[in-house]
Amino acid sequence: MDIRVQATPFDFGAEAEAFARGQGDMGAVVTFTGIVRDVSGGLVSMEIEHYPGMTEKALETHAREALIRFQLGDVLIIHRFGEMRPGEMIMMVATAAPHRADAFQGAEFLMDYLKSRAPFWKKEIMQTGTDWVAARDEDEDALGRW
Amino acid sequence: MDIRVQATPFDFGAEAEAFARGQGDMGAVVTFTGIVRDVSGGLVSMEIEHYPGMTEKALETHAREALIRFQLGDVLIIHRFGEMRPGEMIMMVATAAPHRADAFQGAEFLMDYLKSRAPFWKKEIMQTGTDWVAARDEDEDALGRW
Amino acid sequence: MQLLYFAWVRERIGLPRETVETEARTVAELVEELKAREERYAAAFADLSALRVALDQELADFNAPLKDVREVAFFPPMTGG
Amino acid sequence: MQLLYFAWVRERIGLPRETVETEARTVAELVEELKAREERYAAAFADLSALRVALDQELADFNAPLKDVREVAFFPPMTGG
Repeated sequence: MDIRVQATPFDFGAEAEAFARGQGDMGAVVTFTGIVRDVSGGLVSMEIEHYPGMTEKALETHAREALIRFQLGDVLIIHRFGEMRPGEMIMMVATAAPHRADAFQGAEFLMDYLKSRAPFWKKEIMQTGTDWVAARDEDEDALGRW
Repeated sequence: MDIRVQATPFDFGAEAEAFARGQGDMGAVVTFTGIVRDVSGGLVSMEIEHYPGMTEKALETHAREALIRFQLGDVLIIHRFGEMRPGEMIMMVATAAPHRADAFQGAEFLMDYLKSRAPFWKKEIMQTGTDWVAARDEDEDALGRW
Repeated sequence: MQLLYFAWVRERIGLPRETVETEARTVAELVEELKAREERYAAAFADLSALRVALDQELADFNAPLKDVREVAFFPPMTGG
Repeated sequence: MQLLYFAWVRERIGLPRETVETEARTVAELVEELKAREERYAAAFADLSALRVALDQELADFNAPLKDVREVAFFPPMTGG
């Protein structure tokens, strides 16, 4: 289990490769990556605020629950904070399991919890002003399935 | 859309990175990687036979369906054939979508179809002999959800 | 007791953290005390349904007791990932 | 008509492909012809529920017609991924 909360960029390819290579008898590896996207066309950058201390604790709690619940062999979570430009990677999770259904479910579970239960807040810096990203009802609803 | 059926190994990290980097306004990228695992402890290698021509067609059909059905921005499928040792990567899929639910569903759909509808057959070369891997009922059942 | 504010709660109140002396027994009582202090607090806490609270870095309810709590954080619904 | 065999079907029959002349109207009729040829074919086609068939590289049923079909492939259930 490896959880990192950091301001610096991470190398998605190298992290994904190292994670997959490190798996002994896990046949299935799933990764998810979130990328800053410019939906409206005027995004200059995205700023992510977090709650140092609580963030790490929350991610660890959810990672541990995923490990047990989906019998994962390993979990990796990297989440950045600070300022990022469109196209930059915000975060990634990776899961490894003997079978693909567990690896997929573990990654989706982690993402659903990370979205709505880990203390991160996104602010969009637009050409015309700034705006805190509103939580989406469907993200909260997604937790209902677990 | 990029589909490759090849005997040579592929560089998972580099492929995943290039795929994620290439996405314009897709915020979510999911990858799945299948790795040869030695479940029983006596596996020397895994040999994958395929049906040249039909394999590419079947993968393309499923990739196109996934693109439309889950409104994906892009799909990558790489599947190897020939002989592979434990720890080697057999295949990968990657999906990109504006939202994570579609990227996850697209990747799971592709994997379910690839498992049971693309003409690949696995043979295990054990220290004690060889054995064609039997299709699992749960893989066939998994298609029922789509 | 240490109070922490994040995202637009921090911006509305105008500071990221402060130390307060309080007799409040629950989060809700603490919020009432803060609202009574100044207009910027009243504005930040006007709609509790748009807010979340964590006690010593664990998510909690607004009616949770404050006994032995050292750190209270107020923030909007989270938007990570 | 070109016949292709994969995985253990190929191993039991002992060859990967062959060309046959046939009057069979369906896959099932073709299978009966093959089974009548030699013991190794009878063995390979003993249990059709363990087999799949593709006509011109598209999955098909055993009762599918063979009219205009150029390539018939027999193989066990697929195990990719």
